[in-house]
Amino acid sequence: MPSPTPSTVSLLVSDLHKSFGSVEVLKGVSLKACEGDVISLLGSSGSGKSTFLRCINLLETPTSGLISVHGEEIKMTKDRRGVSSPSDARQVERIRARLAMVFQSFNLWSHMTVMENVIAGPIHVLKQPRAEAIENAKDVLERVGMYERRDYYPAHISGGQQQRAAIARALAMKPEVMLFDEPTSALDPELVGEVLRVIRSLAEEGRTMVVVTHEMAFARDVSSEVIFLHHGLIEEQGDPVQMFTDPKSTRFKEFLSNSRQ
Amino acid sequence: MPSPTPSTVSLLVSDLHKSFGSVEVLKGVSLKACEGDVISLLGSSGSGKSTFLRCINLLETPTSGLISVHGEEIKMTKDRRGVSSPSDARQVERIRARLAMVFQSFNLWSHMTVMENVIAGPIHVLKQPRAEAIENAKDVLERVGMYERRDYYPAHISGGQQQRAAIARALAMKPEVMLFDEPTSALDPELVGEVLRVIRSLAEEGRTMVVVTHEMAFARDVSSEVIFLHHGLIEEQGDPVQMFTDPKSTRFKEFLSNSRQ
Amino acid sequence: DILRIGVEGAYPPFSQKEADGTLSGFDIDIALALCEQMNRECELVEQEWDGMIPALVAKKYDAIVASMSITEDRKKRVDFSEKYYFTPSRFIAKEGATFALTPEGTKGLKIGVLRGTTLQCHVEKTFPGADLRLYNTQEDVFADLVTGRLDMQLNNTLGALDGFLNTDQGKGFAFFGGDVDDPDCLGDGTGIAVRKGDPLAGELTAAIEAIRADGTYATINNKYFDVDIYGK
Amino acid sequence: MVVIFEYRQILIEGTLVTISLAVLSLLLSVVLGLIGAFAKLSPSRGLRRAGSVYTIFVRSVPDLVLMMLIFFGGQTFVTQIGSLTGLWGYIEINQFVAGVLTLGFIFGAYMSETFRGAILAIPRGQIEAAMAIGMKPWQIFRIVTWPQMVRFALPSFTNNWLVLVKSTALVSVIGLHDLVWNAFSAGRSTHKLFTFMTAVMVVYLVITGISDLILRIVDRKYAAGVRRA
Amino acid sequence: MEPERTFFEYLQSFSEAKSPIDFVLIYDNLGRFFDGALVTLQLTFLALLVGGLIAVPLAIARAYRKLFFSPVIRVYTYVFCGTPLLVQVYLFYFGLGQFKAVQESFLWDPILSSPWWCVVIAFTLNTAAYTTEFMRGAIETTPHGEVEAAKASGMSALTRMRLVILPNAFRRSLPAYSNEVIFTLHGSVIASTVTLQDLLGVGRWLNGRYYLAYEGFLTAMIFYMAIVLLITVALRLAEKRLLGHLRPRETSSSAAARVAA
Ligand SMILES: Nc1ncnc2c1ncn2[C@@H]1O[C@H](COP(=O)(O)OP(=O)(O)OP(=O)(O)O)[C@@H](O)[C@H]1O
Ligand SMILES: Nc1ncnc2c1ncn2[C@@H]1O[C@H](COP(=O)(O)OP(=O)(O)OP(=O)(O)O)[C@@H](O)[C@H]1O
Ligand SMILES: [Mg+2]
Ligand SMILES: [Mg+2]
Repeated sequence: MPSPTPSTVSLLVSDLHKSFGSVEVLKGVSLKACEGDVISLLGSSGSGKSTFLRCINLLETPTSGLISVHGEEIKMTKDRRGVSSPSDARQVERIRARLAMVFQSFNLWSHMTVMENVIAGPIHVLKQPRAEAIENAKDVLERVGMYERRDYYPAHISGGQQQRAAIARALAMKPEVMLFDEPTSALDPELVGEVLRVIRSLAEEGRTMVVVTHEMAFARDVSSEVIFLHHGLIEEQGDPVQMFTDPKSTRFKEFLSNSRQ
Repeated sequence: MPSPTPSTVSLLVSDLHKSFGSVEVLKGVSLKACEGDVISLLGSSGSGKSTFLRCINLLETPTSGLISVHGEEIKMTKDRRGVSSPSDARQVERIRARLAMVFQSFNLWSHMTVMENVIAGPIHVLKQPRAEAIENAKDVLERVGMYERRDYYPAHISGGQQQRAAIARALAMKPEVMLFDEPTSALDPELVGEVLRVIRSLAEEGRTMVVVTHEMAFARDVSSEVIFLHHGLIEEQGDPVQMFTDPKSTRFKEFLSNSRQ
Repeated sequence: DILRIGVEGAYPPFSQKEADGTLSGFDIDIALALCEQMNRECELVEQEWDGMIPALVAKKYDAIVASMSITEDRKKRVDFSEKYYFTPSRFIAKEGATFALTPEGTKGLKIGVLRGTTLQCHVEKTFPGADLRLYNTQEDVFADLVTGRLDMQLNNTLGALDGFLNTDQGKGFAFFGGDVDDPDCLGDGTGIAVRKGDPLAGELTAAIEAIRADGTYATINNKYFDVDIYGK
Repeated sequence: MVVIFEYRQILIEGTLVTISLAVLSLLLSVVLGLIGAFAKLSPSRGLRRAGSVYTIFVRSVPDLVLMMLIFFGGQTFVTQIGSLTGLWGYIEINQFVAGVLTLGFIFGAYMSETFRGAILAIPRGQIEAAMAIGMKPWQIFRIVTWPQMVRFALPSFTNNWLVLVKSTALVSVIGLHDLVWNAFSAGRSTHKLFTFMTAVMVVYLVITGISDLILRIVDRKYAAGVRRA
Repeated sequence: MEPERTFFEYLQSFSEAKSPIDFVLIYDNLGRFFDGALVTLQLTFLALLVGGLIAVPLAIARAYRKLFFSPVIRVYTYVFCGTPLLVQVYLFYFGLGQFKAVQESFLWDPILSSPWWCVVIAFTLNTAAYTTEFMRGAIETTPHGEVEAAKASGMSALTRMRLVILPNAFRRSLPAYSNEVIFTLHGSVIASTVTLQDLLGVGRWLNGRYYLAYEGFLTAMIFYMAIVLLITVALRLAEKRLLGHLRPRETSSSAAARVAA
């Protein structure tokens, strides 16, 4: 369901390349997301999905390409050997505060309780007063069903609970763009449904989201656009309903048919 | 597809109880599997599925109940305090060699390569000559698509590859009964399909299998019987097609409806 | 059987180690002379001063010839032969020092002595306010006196002369005060210690008398000292 | 520097004493350590308790105190036992042997912690996987436990060895003529303690440096399958 | 009739009659042992306090290798960790004292002439070197993902250090620090070799004064054991408070397996 009115572009990536040593993992990937868009990123293991997300908020430095968030382009410089790096650390911090990421491996801060994990960003980055941060944290924790577990350390909750805590931590930053890396990998079928419902409701609030997922049903039913990555290139891209009913590229056809046994 | 001729019973578990401390995790679970049977074990997280499998090959000692493999009953004794334990270590080793287990967390031996992991059991337990063990290992590794990775250490291959190596290790023991604990949890949809095809082909060879899984499609299409565990009890049990089309218990109905978003 | 004698080896000129590792000194020569006198085969066993008496009790050796003063305290643990020499002890300080050797005058003064000596007993008893520092070897006491870490040290006069005052190191230092008079602590003379009840004590006394009589003692004495150190 | 050269003989002798003391104590401590580790992991409660008492005792008494007690008191104690029971008159406790025994005893306790930790560091699941295919206990030890235990134990073993080498210096306080004792007496008689102490530090750095290197090579050999950060 | 008198008499008769140990002497000199314990504790804790304060910046500089200090610090830690503490103390006490220039310098009178200060300096430099190294290790092994999560939420380098890296590293190095406390206490006995009357110094004094073989050492030993006991209890309480997030969950097996998978 692409937004009907021509809304503002909140995330623009163009011709992104990324190499590790001599291996080129991303070979020119572009993406445009407007407010309220939910973009699903599909692709088999090792196709570069996580790397792409990590490049967007500069946890990996792209080899070349352009990233802009809400019209603000991230400034990059190249040194003599051609290695590029962001030129303005302040800008990177500012932009990261507006993007939020849910990691494939959660990456909760292990020495903090769930609650402390959720309020750390708002207090120290957004400079919210503590009381306000806790108030907000309550909301997001309830939203993912984790409020009763707020005083547990990450090591003491199950994988699915960790994943939900990580989502809550991202939500608490009230980001304009959210990046999800397989947000349901550790959940059983019932919980998968629940978390995907949360993501859908976020979309309805108008947040922009990029979601790496293996859940075909989610990609088909919730997203406004589907991107199928293969060996670092966009193999196919477009409206979900159309792509699932009438896939164009042979590789995506194969992927779909193998997925439905 | 239950075998048409009344075949021999290869695994019989009756009224199995298991407590951890004061918590009863299994509250009387029974199971009967004939040659070629594929039994799917469903249930939400924490319902006792892994514990049940681990009791079958005595990695956990059942609090009470009876286990017999191919007609041989595992002898148990109770000490004065009522703690039961297997009375014949030899027998346990012999029976374990005829059962194989694929662990939820793989448990590959980290100091051995994939190939070494696969041949260790055949050489040291089945006393196969090394050359023969390697020959067999080749077959099973090719079967799960891991032959090219045979010289990698577990830490250097992806989660999905580790899972397939663990399956190969179990296969190499040519067991009569195989126990799988979520054998596709780390795989992408394509690989999931592939591994499930391997399991199906094993069933066709006449091996008995008990599979803990979250893949509803697999449970419905491949297994000869489905067991739904809930809070340590069998909530529903029976023919897969019938169970999925017409679930009896409310809890299983709920589980099914939540699984299909 | 062999007679084993405990000696120290770091108390010149009574006992010291030559560059080649052999032992020499007054105590050593006396010990050897006594053995010859008694017609016994002897073995010298080196032992740090700290553990001298415990090791004797533990039968590591049978007698101690190591300038050990005969005191009441020690007599509780071991027996002694009659003395084989007697020398007084004196303080040493910087030339021109003006301490008062009274409990008040020594308050806070840093005084160094060898651990486990009669001198330790004396300083503790007489100058309880002093800052007493205990060392493992006499040489370290001298070294710290030179660096100024100690204000005074107390030691046997002969040892002090040969081991310190008459050497380059001892320039600028001098005896301070007269001979220390404290028979309770310092005892009366230096004897040879043996285990309690060991008849060896008597044999050693006889041997000491014998070497004094036949001139062996005098020869050894003159090798190291200008005066007869046997005392009265 | 010339002084060092003049006194090279006794410095070399001292170094040899230090090294042989360290190596022999190490051997003893490994034996005691293995015994201690298996005692602490054994199902028998008595053994477990004995193992704990051993390690807790060593941990709570500084090594020099223990050494002095054994060096000075040990001989007396042995003799007292002898005269009390009338079994022996005098048994010589050689200083060097006493040094080896004391150091070995102390570091045996640390080694047993090292080995125990290494055994426990092996993921439980790997042992279960071995049980699940029907391996016998000793096969599990040989095929799964031991190779990994060696690897997990190495860093801590290296550390213990380095500490042990340094602890040998303490025997000089009790009068054993090791490197430090010899250098100290040479330094005292030449009034060049600083020079000699520096020389001692250099010798120790060389010893620790070399053993660090060797153990790193061994570590690399055993590190098969470990992901490097 | 005073109980103390009778106890003393009993002690006296026991010591003289039967015991190989002279309890009367120990009893008479207990006061000195308490003084010695005070010296021991002062030395130990002063060195630990100052050494710890020095170690933190050094460890950070070491962990982030770019700083040019790193090699200099490495030489320092290498020398102090690689040589015996006894030799270091000798070097400071006897070695430095041998130079006329040192004796005449302004530092001599207040500091270097005093055995107490020499020992404190040597101990401090020693424990700082060890602490630097294990703290560096802890900083370097802060889970990479947690640092990334901090970056992703827009934290500045300083905030990351203060909020995520240091608290996490400090807690994880607590066990190593417990050992360091004990080892510093063990090392403090070296003070007695340079005339200080610490606990062992008093023990040696007693033995020297009364020509004893082990009474002094035994008493010192018991004092040390008591001190270590107190320290251990204190540190265990601290660990319990601060390392809650590292304690395994009681029902760890299934949860950990899920996270690993
Ligand atoms: N730091 C790195 N150094 C070298 N190669 C890397 C690095 N990170 C990722 N790669 C490689 O880049 C490729 C893409 O990895 P990426 O993690 O983006 O895959 P993915 O699509 O997220 O797969 P999955 O579904 O398994 O998470 C893989 O082949 C991987 O081996
Ligand atoms: N060693 C143990 N000690 C105490 N409780 C345990 C132990 N092992 C498992 N449990 C508990 O037993 C219950 C069943 O655990 P089990 O691992 O069998 O669940 P499961 O059905 O396999 O779940 P999942 O889908 O998460 O693997 C859980 O509540 C778990 O917390
Ligand atoms: Mg990924
Ligand atoms: Mg499970």
